[in-house]
Amino acid sequence: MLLEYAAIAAFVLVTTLIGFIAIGLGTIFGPKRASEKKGMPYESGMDPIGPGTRRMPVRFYLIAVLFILFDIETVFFLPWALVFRQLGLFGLVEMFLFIAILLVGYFYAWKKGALEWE
Amino acid sequence: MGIEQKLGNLGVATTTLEQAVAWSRTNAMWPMLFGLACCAIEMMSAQAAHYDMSRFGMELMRPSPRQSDLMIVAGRVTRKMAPVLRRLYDQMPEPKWVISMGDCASCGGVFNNYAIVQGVDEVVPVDVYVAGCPPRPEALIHGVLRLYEKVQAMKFAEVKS
Amino acid sequence: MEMKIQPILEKLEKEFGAAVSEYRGDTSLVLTGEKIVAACQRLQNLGFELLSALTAVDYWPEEKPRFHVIYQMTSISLNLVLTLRVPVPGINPSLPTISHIYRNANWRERELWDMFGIKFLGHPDLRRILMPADWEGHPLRKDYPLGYEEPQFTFNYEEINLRKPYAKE
Amino acid sequence: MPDIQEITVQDLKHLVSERAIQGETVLLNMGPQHPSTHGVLRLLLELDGETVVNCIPDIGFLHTGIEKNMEAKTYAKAEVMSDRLDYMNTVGNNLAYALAVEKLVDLDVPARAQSIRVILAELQRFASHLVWLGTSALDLAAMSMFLYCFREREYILDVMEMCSGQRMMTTYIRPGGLWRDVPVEFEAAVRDILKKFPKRIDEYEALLTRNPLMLDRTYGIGKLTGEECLNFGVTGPMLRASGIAWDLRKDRPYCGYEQYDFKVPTRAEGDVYARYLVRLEEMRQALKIVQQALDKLPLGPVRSQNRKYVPPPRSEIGVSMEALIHHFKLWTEGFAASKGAIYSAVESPRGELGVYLESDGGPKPYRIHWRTPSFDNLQSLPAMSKGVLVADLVAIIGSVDIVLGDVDR
Repeated sequence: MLLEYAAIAAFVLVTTLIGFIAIGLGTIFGPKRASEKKGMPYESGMDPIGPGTRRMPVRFYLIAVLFILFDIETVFFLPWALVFRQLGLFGLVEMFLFIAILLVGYFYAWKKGALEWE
Repeated sequence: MGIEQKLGNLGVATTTLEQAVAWSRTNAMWPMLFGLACCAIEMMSAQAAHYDMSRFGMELMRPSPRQSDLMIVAGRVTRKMAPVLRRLYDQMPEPKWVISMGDCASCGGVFNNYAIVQGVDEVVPVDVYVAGCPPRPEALIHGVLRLYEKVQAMKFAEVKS
Repeated sequence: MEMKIQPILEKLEKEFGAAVSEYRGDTSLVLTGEKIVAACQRLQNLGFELLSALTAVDYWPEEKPRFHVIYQMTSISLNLVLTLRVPVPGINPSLPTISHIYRNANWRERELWDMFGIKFLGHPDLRRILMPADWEGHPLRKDYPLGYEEPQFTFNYEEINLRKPYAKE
Repeated sequence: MPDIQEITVQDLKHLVSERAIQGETVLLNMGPQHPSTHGVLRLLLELDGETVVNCIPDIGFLHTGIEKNMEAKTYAKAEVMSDRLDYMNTVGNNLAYALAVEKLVDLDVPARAQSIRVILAELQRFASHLVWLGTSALDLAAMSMFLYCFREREYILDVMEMCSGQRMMTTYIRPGGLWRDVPVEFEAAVRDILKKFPKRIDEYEALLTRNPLMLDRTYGIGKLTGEECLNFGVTGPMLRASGIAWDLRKDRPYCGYEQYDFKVPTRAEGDVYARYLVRLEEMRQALKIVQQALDKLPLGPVRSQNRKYVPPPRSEIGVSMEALIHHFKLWTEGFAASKGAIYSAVESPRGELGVYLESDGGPKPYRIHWRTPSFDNLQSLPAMSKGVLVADLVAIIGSVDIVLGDVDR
């Protein structure tokens, strides 16, 4: 049992290593020629108007929460797919139940108009 | 790059590193989506399927200066646009090059009047000038290849810190 | 001169004392500045729905009516075209705005202010439209220089190179 | 150059609404360098989250001072600048300029030149609509349309290059006729286009017209009624998509357009989808016109014989003394137009392209004003974009089909 986890651990280790190497080399060896103009926020060539931190409307937060909700739902599919053979019919029914519950939540959000922008 | 100042000239080590750096720069140089006037239409034709600038590593026209290495000034630069052009040039990350496409960008071209900056080299330092009004897509691609020659000939020792 | 335009011209001549003139098939009326708003209102009711063009001409050495502001009207229902010319004096030239009658006059009047310096009284937002905001002078006036710069050829390359402001890094 | 000006909301007070000043809405620049503004147009957007509360266009980033520059050049030399105005419709600009000068000096144009002018103008209209279709579909994430449309455009550019040696800025239509006759292989190339293109338009229709994504993004968005269009001075496909069939080629024909029968497509809804359908139908009608013009192409000279205004062909210069004198006078000093002012308009792919030309009797135009359609079409953008999502604003800008050289002159 331990062996499979070792495989996943190796996989995670290598990916983070590659990520760090790629960015790390850039930051260590790259020239730092920061200038005040380069640091300005990019606003298609013009000067930004008003303060940078502005009040964000709540709808953005709502969409972010909905996304996280259904994203985690898909994360649960991964381990289920790994052990799909051993679980047999029980696993299948269990997962469909899980999906059904989340679908109820989805329809509720849909009908409440959370997906519409206004 | 930082390493250039530290290494200086180590003979065979830096030359292979230079070739590796030059290879990586010239095969994935992303231009900034910065079309001003008529030359922009020829630039779009050069980017489209028939002339296909992606064969030379220019797969994507990045709209934001943060992700682009090359600024193709395609069109006439007016007095009102010059500060914007300078701002976009400043906001590009360091190894950056400029191609001034067309006569209007290179020397004011047909328009010698109050509204046009006579040559974009008054605003940003230019590496390659492409002549033509508008230059044919082949002329632009020729300009890109000349720029690649210039990038490949760059030595580490010359790079200022 | 198309015949259908005849009755309209009579009405305008009587009402606004406009002088009719005709050149190469285009009929044009010359009005004074005060009557232009009423004339435009009248023309719009008569069926001239589209203000095709609104521009000006600068007869610079002549000072009295230095500018002529030209209103090019088009009637889609009657398929007619008419030009209104309004002479404007040279010292602080100004005209009442017609942007409440024809909404595309809004930008066109801003352009005339930007290019000729003709003020439009009552205009909601008279700013420069084509030139940068801090530009001095009105470029399309005849006494405004073209801004011609000596082009760089081989024989005068060095002198121009000295005073050409190349961009440093 | 002024470096960094700190702009606060205060100094835009008279433009933006109250909510912006209290900081409730965000002021954002959809500025000169933006993938979906089709050129250097700057929109100052006042956003409440994703909905556009107010949109203030700021133009002038491509103002080239063409009108002032044309006043310093003779009639023959000034025409070179007319190409650079609306660089999607270069042949149309030349046509507008040539017709204006011909009206001013009362110049005749031979029949063959008029037919070739119609063929080239309609091909250029087709090419301009192709670029519009490619870029505005690209804005709605239909990437392949851009590549298809530019593939077709290459055929048309080859024809233009065959006639004049230049792909875009042809300056091929001159006052008094054409620069020279079309080459022999012109007719074969245009026939090839006429055979291939209808199928290509069906391809586009199959891709986009019934596409639910396209319908969601364009149907019912950016509505303009007929009266609003006229009040904003909007002309061209946008006006015809709002139900008013005003097309200068039909109502005030020039260049022999009355001989060809073609339909002026109109729609009633006046939204982005209607403009798409009108322009697509116009592409088909353009091919129909080219077909008829090519079938009835008369033979004969392509230049007016009036030597006072039109330089003689080079072959004649070696032979006759008068031709040499005319040639010399016309190319050095240019012809002197009689005193007076005219306005002549042409139907460009964006609307009514008018030229107000005034001459004081000298060899140079005393005042030339280009009534460009995009300048007025763009004025209707703030009215269309009230309370619209930013993504829909992108679709609306695509449907207005502005060309910034046309707007800023």
